[in-house]
Amino acid sequence: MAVMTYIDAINSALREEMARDSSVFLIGEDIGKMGGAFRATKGLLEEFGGDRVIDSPLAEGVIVSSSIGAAMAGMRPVPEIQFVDFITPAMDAITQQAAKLRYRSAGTQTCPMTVRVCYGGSVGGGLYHSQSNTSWFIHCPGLVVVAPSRPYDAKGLLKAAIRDDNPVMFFEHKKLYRSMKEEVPESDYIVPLMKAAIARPGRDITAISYGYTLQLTLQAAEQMKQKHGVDVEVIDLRTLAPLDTDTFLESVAKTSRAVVIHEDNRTLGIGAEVAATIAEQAFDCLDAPILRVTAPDVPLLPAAADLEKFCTVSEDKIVAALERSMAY
Amino acid sequence: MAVMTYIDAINSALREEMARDSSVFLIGEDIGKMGGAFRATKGLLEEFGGDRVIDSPLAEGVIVSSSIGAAMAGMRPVPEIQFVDFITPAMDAITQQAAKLRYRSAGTQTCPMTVRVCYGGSVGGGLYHSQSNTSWFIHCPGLVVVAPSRPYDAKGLLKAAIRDDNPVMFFEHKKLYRSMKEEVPESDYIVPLMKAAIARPGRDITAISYGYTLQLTLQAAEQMKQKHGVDVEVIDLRTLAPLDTDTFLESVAKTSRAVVIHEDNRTLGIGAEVAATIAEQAFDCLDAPILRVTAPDVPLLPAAADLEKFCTVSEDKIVAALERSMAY
Amino acid sequence: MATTVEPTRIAADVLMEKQSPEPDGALYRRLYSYMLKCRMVEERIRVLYRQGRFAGNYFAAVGQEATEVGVTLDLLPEDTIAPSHRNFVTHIMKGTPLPLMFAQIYGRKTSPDQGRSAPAHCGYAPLNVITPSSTIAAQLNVGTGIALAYTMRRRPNVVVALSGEGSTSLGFWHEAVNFAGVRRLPILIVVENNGYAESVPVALQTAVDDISVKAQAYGIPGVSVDGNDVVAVYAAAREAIDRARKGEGPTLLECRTYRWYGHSEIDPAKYRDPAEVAYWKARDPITAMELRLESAQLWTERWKRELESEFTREIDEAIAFAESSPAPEGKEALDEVYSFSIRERELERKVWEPRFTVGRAE
Amino acid sequence: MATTVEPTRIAADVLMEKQSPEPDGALYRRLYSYMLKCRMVEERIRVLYRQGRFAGNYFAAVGQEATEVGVTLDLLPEDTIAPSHRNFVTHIMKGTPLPLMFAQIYGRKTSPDQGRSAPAHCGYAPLNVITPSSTIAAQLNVGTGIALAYTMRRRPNVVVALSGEGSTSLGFWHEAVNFAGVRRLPILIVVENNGYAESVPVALQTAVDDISVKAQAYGIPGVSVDGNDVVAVYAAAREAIDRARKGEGPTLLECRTYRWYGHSEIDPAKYRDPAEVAYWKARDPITAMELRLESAQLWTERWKRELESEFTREIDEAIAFAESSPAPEGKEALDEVYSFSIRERELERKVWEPRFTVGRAE
Ligand SMILES: Cc1ncc(C[n+]2csc(CCOP(=O)(O)OP(=O)(O)O)c2C)c(N)n1
Ligand SMILES: Cc1ncc(C[n+]2csc(CCOP(=O)(O)OP(=O)(O)O)c2C)c(N)n1
Ligand SMILES: [Mg+2]
Ligand SMILES: [Mg+2]
Repeated sequence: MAVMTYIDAINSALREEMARDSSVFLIGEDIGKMGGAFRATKGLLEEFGGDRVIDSPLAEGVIVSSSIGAAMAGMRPVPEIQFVDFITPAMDAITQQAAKLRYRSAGTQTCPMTVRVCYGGSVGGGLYHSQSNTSWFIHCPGLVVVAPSRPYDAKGLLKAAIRDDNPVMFFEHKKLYRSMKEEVPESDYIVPLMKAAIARPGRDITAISYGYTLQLTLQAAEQMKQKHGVDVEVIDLRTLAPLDTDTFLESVAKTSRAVVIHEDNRTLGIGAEVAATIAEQAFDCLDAPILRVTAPDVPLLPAAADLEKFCTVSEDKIVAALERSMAY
Repeated sequence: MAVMTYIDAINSALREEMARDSSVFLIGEDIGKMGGAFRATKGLLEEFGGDRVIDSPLAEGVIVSSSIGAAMAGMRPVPEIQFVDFITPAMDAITQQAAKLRYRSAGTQTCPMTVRVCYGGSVGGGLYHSQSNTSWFIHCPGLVVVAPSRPYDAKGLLKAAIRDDNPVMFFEHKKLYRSMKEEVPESDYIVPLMKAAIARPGRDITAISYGYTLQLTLQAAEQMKQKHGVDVEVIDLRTLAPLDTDTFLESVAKTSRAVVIHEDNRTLGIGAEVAATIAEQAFDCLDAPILRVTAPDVPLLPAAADLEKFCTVSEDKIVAALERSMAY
Repeated sequence: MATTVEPTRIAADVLMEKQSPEPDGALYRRLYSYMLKCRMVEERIRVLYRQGRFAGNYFAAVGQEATEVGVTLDLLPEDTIAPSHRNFVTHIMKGTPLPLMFAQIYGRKTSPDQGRSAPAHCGYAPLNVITPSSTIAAQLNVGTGIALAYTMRRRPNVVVALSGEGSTSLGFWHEAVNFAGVRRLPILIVVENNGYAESVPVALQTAVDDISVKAQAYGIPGVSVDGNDVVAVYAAAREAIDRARKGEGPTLLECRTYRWYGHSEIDPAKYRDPAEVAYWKARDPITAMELRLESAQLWTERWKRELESEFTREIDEAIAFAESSPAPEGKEALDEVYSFSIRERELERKVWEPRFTVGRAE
Repeated sequence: MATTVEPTRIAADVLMEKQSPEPDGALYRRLYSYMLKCRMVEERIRVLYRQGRFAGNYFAAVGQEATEVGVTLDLLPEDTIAPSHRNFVTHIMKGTPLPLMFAQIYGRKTSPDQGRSAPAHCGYAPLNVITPSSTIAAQLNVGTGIALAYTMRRRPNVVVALSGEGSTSLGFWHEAVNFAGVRRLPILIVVENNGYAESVPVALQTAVDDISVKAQAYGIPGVSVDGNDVVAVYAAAREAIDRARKGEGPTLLECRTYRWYGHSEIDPAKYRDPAEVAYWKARDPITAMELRLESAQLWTERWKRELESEFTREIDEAIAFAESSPAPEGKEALDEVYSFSIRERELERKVWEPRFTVGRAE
């Protein structure tokens, strides 16, 4: 065990998987000599050489599409998208090539690729360094979408993703990169994909989130305990697609109340899918409306501090929603 | 009045708006000499000349981004995307440039542009000529997303879109192009954006849809009347973003039951947003779970007839859901 | 101002001299017979389409056979073809069994894609044909990744990627060729310039006359050849492929040719001048090769008839196989979305009941 | 194989002769003083950043002033600049008031974007500076549309679009330049080749030595100039702009230069050789111009000091304006998403009650 930040955990997962399997390689902008915009790939060029840590041209499309081809040819590429805000050039590669390859070849050609994507706000990054757009990929069958909320999961899920035979979109929250530390095994382990976690057990109300807002939700849960003696069960979705619905449905069946929290825009954020699933499959369990705590439907995130703050989810906003639901 | 198909209605809207306003121009692949892959722009090159009906290079990115620039400079461009399946090269232009231009310039630079997009399945088009992906754009504040279900609306909404000062994604269903006709005024009229329609009034249950499946929903409603004497209120969303929630919430407040129908994938299709909105804002009105009738979460649409049929929404599938809800 | 560069043009006659790898002109006869087979397969598919015997659409390369055949002859099984919508017949060149190809046209369970994609959009994994999507230039991009894997694995293999001149306008095309140039990938980038992208003439795609000039933007060799001269195409492709195998990087090869018919079976191609069509039909690559072979005493009417009846038999058998093959079952639409099954998830949506009352008033 | 083409290089000395549109070297003195102003503004912004007086980040073009100034001097108000992340100082050239520029840096309500985007990402509508997004090459693409509108409206205006050499790898760049070539748009495409895209050296971006060679792929003129020689840059840009105004189409202009500091204020730029940095600092475009002007008796220390104090005063005032400007209020985040307000929609989410009982048993 070692105390690691989220970025350390990512770095260590990459190093271990590269050492374990010679078909794993990295490609992306600035990932070599510089070690990545956030230093996720620090030291890997030196350790594994320029053939396996490729500083690519500034072209997200071919970063991903060349990875797809390499994956078809037996490699396990791990391309990096520096910011999700710049993923648009790779939209075709991801959604039309990678996601559909297995399907359109009836399983004869596949794409074991893990696209690492840095996302998320609350860092004053402004409109083009704060986006949280996971929905485009959740709405694309064939992709696995993963978004860890803590260092332990970041390492274990990334290792699982790299070994998985499906194209995985791996969302790393930039605010989490260095804002929290925890014990992380230095030995080999994985955290299973497609499985939500009960981040905090509780009996009174279910709060569902992922990524950075999962941490805020845990804080809000603690506040609810202190202030009102309310036991909040916090579900960490971890994998956003295909969604592990059973875990949160089971929780709502127990608590009868649900609040979904995410920092992406409200409309067709993952909260919509979670709420719709509950409203269809656990309707009889519900004692209160399903609430969503999200960013408003504006371009995310404006840069000026007050504008950003207005748009971001906070512990207080989550508490307010939990209180509203409990009061219902 | 004239009896028109949906494609005639589109053509007539384009012709009228071009005649009315010299800043309106068209750009896209094959829209000139050939009159468009589906002949939506037939005759317009001859009538308005090559400066206003531009056969572009095969490059969706610059089709849209050049339109954005032209819009900033006072024009009202109407770019065409031949199939939504090929919209990926324009993802940056649409979501990062057009959608956010007004916002990031604090209202000083704007983008009055209407992107016409052909979408939809049930025509045996296979994986790359059947997609229905409206969600990416609904999940992008700054865009107006419109999807008419009938010739009358196709013309009136397109004219409204072209005159609107926001970037509009205008989704035209290829199955509807020639499969229905109705009376459409030859004179000037518009159908307002951002306003759902009650396509069929009813008191027992609310069915919410748009586009081609709206027509199937109307048929299903008729079947429910004949078979069970059940009065289905059918809501045509028409504009998918920003969503007119009041119209369907008001309906659900009356009927207490809701079924949402769309041909896009289930996960984070518009049905998720509609259901989540009802579950949050009309929870007390509900007497039954909110059901969704959608495509499964697989790449849409496989080509072979039985595969396609398995994935597409049908009148019978809608009836089954309405019956299930009524029986609850 | 940059001057215009004349791309190298290879005179076929010179090449007839230069290239004689096989005795008795066997090479030339093979080029010819493959062209004939491609033509016959596509003309038959077109008949089947008009008879309504399959659904969907088809993009015939009739008239372009010299290119389809010339750039793909004699690839190794481990080499990859990255085909576009118009290159279905390159399957013949790679060795995909004809019955499977016709099963694909019919969208049957026995086809490489089991009826999922459009009629002509299939790959073939055993022989490394990439399963294409429809996005123009996409296979070229995916192809760069396969070429990258070849270099990483130190394999002496190459990728032959095909697309039309329209593809060169897309950003994807550019990103791929640039990447191939930077990393000197073993890939042959073939641009079949048939003058039109659907209805759009090449003059509206690009302001250059020779597509091969574009190679200069990427620091790679660019060659333009008469795409209706199968020997010229073959020679140019072979040279590029040989260099790629030796680690000398990619080549851009423009083949100038023409499609006889519409963009697809539903396109009457009214945007073209009939005189232009007639001009190109008179330059039929197959007839041209017949004349050439005949003058070298490598061709007879009789041999042609033998080939024709052999191919007809093969095609008939393939069609019979396809027509007797089962259609995929509806539920199979749920398979192969992921490495794991989603059938249960999609078919049985569970409903939850309240587990216990939490003891709060409503 | 295509031969490599030597792009035209313009010797600045020749140009000093050729270009003398203004008496007394006023033109040269203006070029110089603008460079000085740009430098002073950016160095001050960097100080403010290190003092923590604004949030976000900044991308200084220090070292590249000859290019920033040379390609944008004397544009008409109706002409458009399409800036990238490194071209904030081109606002000075277009005439955006300095106080507004600093308000932008501070993210204040008084700035052109009212605090929405990153510090240096603003446009200015009254003088036709496009509000940039961060997507590399995006403004160039949007710029083609403005150029298209100019041609449609028969206006004699031009667009000057700037981006770095890294941008040329992106598909967007290609689609835009190709489109400009096909439609002969009045646009000057400036590529500031400063050798790096963040940490990535140009050799990993492209296999060509001269970015201007890429113009050949699009049938447009391509020119490479010493981007640290403001007169050479100005002359090359002016020629291209004049041609564009006359309807003679676009030009690709490569300016070879170097950024003195990191990619942004948070980048220590350890990926560069200190000797390389020193080499380029010795080629400071401002010092070079001083020497040149001095030898033509167009420059004195005193004049420089006058300029410096004038600019310092302007900058101080601009900072004072910015610092005393209000920050935007939180709720304003809801404004200008659409042409209509969404405040009500977002702030008051109504709740519906059952309208009446439908008379069915539960
Ligand atoms: C990105 C994209 N846009 C549009 C289309 C629709 N489309 C299919 S083929 C084609 C024309 C292709 O022309 P070209 O590249 O010259 O190939 P050819 O058909 O002539 O062989 C178009 C526009 C597509 N498949 N992909
Ligand atoms: C599409 C896209 N990918 C990545 C980035 C992140 N990014 C910002 S600037 C930059 C490097 C740009 O290099 P260059 O074009 O040479 O311009 P320079 O910074 O040298 O002026 C990168 C990779 C981006 N803004 N857009
Ligand atoms: Mg073509
Ligand atoms: Mg650079």
